[in-house]
Amino acid sequence: MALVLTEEQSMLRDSARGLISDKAPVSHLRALRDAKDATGFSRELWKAFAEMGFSGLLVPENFGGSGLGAVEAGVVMEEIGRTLMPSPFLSTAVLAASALTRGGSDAQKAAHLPKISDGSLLAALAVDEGAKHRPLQTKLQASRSGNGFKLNGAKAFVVDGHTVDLLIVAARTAGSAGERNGLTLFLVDPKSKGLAVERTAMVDSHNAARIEFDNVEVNADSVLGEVDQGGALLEGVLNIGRGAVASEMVGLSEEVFGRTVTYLKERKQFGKLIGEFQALQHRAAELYIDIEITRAAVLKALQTLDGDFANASAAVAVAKARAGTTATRAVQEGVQMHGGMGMTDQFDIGFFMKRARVCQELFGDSNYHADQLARMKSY
Amino acid sequence: MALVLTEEQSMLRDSARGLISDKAPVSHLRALRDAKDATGFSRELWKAFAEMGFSGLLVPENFGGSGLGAVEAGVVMEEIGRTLMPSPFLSTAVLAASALTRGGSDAQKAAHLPKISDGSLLAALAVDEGAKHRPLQTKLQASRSGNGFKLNGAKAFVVDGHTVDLLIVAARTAGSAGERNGLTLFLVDPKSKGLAVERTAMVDSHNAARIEFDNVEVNADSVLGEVDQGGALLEGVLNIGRGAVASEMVGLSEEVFGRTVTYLKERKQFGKLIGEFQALQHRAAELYIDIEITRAAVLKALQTLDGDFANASAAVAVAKARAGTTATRAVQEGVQMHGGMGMTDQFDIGFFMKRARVCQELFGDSNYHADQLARMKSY
Amino acid sequence: MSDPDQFRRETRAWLEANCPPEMRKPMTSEGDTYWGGRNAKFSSEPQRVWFERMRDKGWTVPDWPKEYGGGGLDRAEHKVLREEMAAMGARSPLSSFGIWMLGPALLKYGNEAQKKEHLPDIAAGLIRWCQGYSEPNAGSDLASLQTRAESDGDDFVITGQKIWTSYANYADWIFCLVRTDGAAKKHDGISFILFDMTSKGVTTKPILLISGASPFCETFFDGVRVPKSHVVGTVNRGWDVAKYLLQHERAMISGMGERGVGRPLGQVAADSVGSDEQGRLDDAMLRGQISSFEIDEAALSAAAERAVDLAKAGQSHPAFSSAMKYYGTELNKRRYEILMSAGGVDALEWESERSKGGARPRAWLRTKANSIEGGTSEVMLGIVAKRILDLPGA
Amino acid sequence: MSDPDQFRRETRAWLEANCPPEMRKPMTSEGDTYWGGRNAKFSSEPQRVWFERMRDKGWTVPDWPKEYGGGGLDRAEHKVLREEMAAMGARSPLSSFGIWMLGPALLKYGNEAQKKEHLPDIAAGLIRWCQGYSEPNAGSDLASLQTRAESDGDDFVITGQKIWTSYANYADWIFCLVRTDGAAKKHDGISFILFDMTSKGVTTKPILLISGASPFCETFFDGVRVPKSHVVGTVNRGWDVAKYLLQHERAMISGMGERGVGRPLGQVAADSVGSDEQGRLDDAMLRGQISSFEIDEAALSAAAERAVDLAKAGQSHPAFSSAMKYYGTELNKRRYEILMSAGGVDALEWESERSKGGARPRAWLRTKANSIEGGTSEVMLGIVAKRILDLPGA
Repeated sequence: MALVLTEEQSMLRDSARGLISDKAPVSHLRALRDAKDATGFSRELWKAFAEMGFSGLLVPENFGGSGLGAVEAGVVMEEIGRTLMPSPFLSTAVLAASALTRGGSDAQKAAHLPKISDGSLLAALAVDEGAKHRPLQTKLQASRSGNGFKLNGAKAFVVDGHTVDLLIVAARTAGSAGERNGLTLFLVDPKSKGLAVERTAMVDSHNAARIEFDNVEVNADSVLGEVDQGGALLEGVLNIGRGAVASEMVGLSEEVFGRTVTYLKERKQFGKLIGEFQALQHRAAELYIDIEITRAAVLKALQTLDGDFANASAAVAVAKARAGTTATRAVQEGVQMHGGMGMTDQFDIGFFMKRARVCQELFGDSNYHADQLARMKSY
Repeated sequence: MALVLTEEQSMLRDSARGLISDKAPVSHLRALRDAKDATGFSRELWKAFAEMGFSGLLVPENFGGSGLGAVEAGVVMEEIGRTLMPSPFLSTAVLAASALTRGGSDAQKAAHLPKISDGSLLAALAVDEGAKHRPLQTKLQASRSGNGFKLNGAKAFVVDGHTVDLLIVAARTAGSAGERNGLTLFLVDPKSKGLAVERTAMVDSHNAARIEFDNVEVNADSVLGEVDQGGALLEGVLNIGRGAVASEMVGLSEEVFGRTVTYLKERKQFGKLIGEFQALQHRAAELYIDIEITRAAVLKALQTLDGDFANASAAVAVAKARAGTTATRAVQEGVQMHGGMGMTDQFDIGFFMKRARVCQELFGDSNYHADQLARMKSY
Repeated sequence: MSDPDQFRRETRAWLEANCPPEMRKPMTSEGDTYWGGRNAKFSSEPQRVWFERMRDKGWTVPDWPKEYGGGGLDRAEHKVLREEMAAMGARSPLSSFGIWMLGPALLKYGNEAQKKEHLPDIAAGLIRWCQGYSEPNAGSDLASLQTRAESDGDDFVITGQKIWTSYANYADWIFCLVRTDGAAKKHDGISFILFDMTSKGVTTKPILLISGASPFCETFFDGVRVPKSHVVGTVNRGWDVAKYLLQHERAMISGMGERGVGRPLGQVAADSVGSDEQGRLDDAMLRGQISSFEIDEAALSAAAERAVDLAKAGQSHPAFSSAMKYYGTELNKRRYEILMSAGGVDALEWESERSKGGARPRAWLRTKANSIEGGTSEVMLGIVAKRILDLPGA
Repeated sequence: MSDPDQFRRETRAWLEANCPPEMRKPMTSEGDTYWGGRNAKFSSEPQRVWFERMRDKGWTVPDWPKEYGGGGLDRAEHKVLREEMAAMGARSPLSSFGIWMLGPALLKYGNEAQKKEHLPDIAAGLIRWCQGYSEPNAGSDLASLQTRAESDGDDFVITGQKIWTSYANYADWIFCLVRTDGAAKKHDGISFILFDMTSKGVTTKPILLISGASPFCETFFDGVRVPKSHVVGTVNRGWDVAKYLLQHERAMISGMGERGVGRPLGQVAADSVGSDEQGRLDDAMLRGQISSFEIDEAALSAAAERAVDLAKAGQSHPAFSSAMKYYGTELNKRRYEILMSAGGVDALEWESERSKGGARPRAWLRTKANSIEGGTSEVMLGIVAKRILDLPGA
């Protein structure tokens, strides 16, 4: 498989870019933020996304989707990264659709996937509990109760958690924090009794929530996959999410870099365009190289997810770690090279810096994935 | 205490610099290397060192020395770093003199310190056993035998180990590898039966040896300090050594940097002096700042060793770690900025790169000291 | 000087007796800083008491001459006072660009009338100053400023625009660089002038930053009339004053990080990341980054101490403040990157009470300006390359 | 092309049958590389057998046309062959600057007579070539070369000095840049010319490097007489040939590291550093450095793969090889810094048998040239800034 986009994938990119750059440039996010919009994204735009088939991108064709893969999800995420468009694409079309497709019973799939495809159902994955992403440290307790389970505990950093119709919750049904066995995924109605959702306003003006579970009752049918055996399913879904976020960071990095190079060619200081200063030229060149190499690593991870899913963890760790450090470097150089203007809210560049920080944290930062890679390689 | 040299210390520096730059420029090391000199340093020069009082710098005045401190040792080491002069100054005048002064009985002091002062006795400290500096991992066994001990095991990286008259050996009399308790220092005659010394030719053309101990018998008087309680003594002596090597690296860094800046002002490429290229200017400026800051950290550590010995470990860890990274950066930039010429043996710059690598490893590299610092600060 | 040990004892006793307990705690919010000025309000009674007691001793500006409202301390005494205040955690009673920047410039370049007029009011916190240096097309390239001051009898008439004027919207007076000779070369023809911000023709407009705060303004001058007697130093030689002052500013910014203040970074990180059974941070990579940072921070701290000692010994290079400014600001940015990494999700919240209104991410974003304000890192490296290393064409 | 699966099966079968087991092990010393040439000796019988079998199939240069001694494979077939050789660990049968550098240049710029004369001898390993580019005062600034070729009837008479000529002391022929028009602008007036190293007036002098090896020479030309027919391409347009060839060289150097070859770095480190009870390297800081390195290495590996695929798809930027050269060489230097750190004391020995004659430190020092030879890292970044980013004045 060549490490370039196929013709179909390029067409997908062009249509995503067309829609997003037209309807959701950075000013779209800015407007939602300034209006303190209660939803945090545009439902109308999500409808347009659904009509273009993006919401069902990963949903199998027999459930009304396009049955495409991680590469295609990455293509859309990259365009999202260019304008920082807030949307339920990651939470619903990538994470929830993958979790249901990979782990759902026929009934669960039939109940939810068509609605994800047509844009009428929003869903979110609730994993993290502490300050850092540590899925094996899941403590939220699901104890047997009658024919079902009772959930007790709390989740943080649930992307889009305040607007969704369905939650996919990682819980512990056995074992203790740190163990892979004993994890189970549950489908939970956010309107359930005992469930409290608090929207958390985030630095990047994107959507996230903290959710508390106080004796939330779910029935046995709400288990996604096997009881106690949810670890592998969860890790697989997270890997798809990591690949998607890495793609977003590639788009974000490239956009910031492009804007910075443009600025270098416009801004004058000391009687010269600042792009004439060799020290900045070399730093720009290094950053360009960094981004290109990261782009390749991310595409490699996405192709591995599509071609050899069970063995994709190393490639995904590489991609997410690299994308995180590259995006961090890109926004730091972007702000510094824009000088004082880069510090103003009026310039868009700060939005990219804020989003990059959140993406770095999402599903494991560069340190986390470096550690994971070392574990995989037994050192 | 002001973080600058006193007038006396400046005078010491001037006289050390005078002697060393006159008698032992880099060509001195080169000549010894090319001749595959069996001693690896000049005994004649060491005599001159002794006559100027350098060999007894740290020896108390009542044993014929000058009774000076770590700052003064650092002043001399820095000058040694400028020309990479090989000499027993570190092994004998710094490490052995400190160990005897701090841990020796009156009889031991009287037997050895005056000879160190007058240059007639050379001594070495034998600590490391594995590839990396891990003093607590000492495994060399000293088991009671009659009125004394029998030593079994091996030491590596014993600086000047092949030429000395006296070895100070860290051994384990109790406990197991990793423990601080149970370490004991011994004074050992290198001509003892069962002791085999192999000189190891090192990348930096300085002197080191591997030493094997096969039932080497020593009597009870040869214990330096207390049996089983040598850990603290050893750590203190090592700290002085670390401060000294950090000073050598400051001298080395500054010398390499100075040569590189000179080259930047002489070498032309693309019709310009390469020092006119802004990318190189900024890198040179960063390196200059790095060296200046490291110099301050090293002087701070040396002053702390002299003023508050028991609490100097953190400052020493900072100094050795910083000096290691700074020297590494200085030699790397030095070679790169000298281009192809920096790669040739004919230019001195390679000697500095090689010595920097050895100094990095000596008594714990930057990683080791970063880890130690984190331990001291309980994280 | 007086007997140093006695001075230390007396100082300690006075501080113990006069510094309210509330003023010995670390500052946690903007309101904890007292800036003075015509419209100043104290945020608490202890803040007022502390300020007034220190003002009355002249210790808002301990090393200024007594005749200008200072404490008249010599270098050694001033150091003792700083040490004793640090030891007890006593807050600075008054923060002020008048103290940090204008004051030193007036002491060196001002005439007697100017000193008498302005210094006591600065010391007493009566007038709050702002600095009018940067302009929209002269960021790093300060000397290319365009704001012009035209001669009209005994006055200059000033027209132009400044940017990045710190707290201009709260300031009473401004010290300002203006072009008094448009025909002269870039660094010539600039004058350093003082005027009241309530003068006719002055308007300010706060700039919203990425941190959500607005500490800076755009400041507009539309025919502002200022007496020529308000020029500090010689007309057209204002660049000398500006350079002198910039060095003060750089030294100040390089020291602005929280070096050695508050809990060690590794313990802050352990709060959110956790520790393993050996007490080591449960994120080995982060632990390494923190440790490397702390090594560099301790080294910088030694370098700052050494810089002062070298200055005393007359051995310091005048451009060394640029080196310290560069390193200090880059290091402070690193500190906050680590704090963000350590804080994880908790450090991403922007508004909640739990996060104290997003204090950490806002502080993080604020640090990104450190390497821009007061001369960018690139300008600092250029100064080192040119003035210290003497590299050709730098 | 042929049926790809069938070609793969046949290739695998042929390699299995013909590649001696000794030739399937990783190379460990210089002697394991066969360079060919008039004075070449095989270091072992299996090396000879393997070379001859491959030569007879044309697979020393698999993608060259058969008429010039090549294998005539198309791109897809060549890829299959490379993959199958890699899968079995088969060594390259012949290393040669003739194959890597001159061959591609001759195929593109040479005339028919030159191709016929030189290509088959390269393919058969009969003639060993060296490259005469750099000069003492023209390192990175290659085009400022001074070696002059003066016209004298049908000959050029060449006088000057080259430096960094790889293995010039072993080479039979040289491809060389000379100035044929001293009055022209820097990049004009250069010609690309071939001549025999045994010609009268050629002398070589090996350069001792910091690693202790002497892979390069100074090469002196004192009135060397060369027929004008030996110029490749047009006289005075040799810079075009040189540039084309430099890109080949850069792509080659960027791939020169030991990516993915041999044991993983983390395990190499564990040998000397040890592991804790959880199997983690007993040096947490080093572990982080290794892991970061391996992330970057895996990413570069993907980028190299992508570069080939982009080239096939006609989407690659011609200057991208400079980007890869920069990153690949800097990464390889990092690899060896890590290996030195992991090896500790053991990696500092320079001569003992235990250390295989100081193999590791010598290899470490060798890598320091990676970012200098074939265009320095600084030149590479300049090319990216100018040709890809189109920055002004780059």
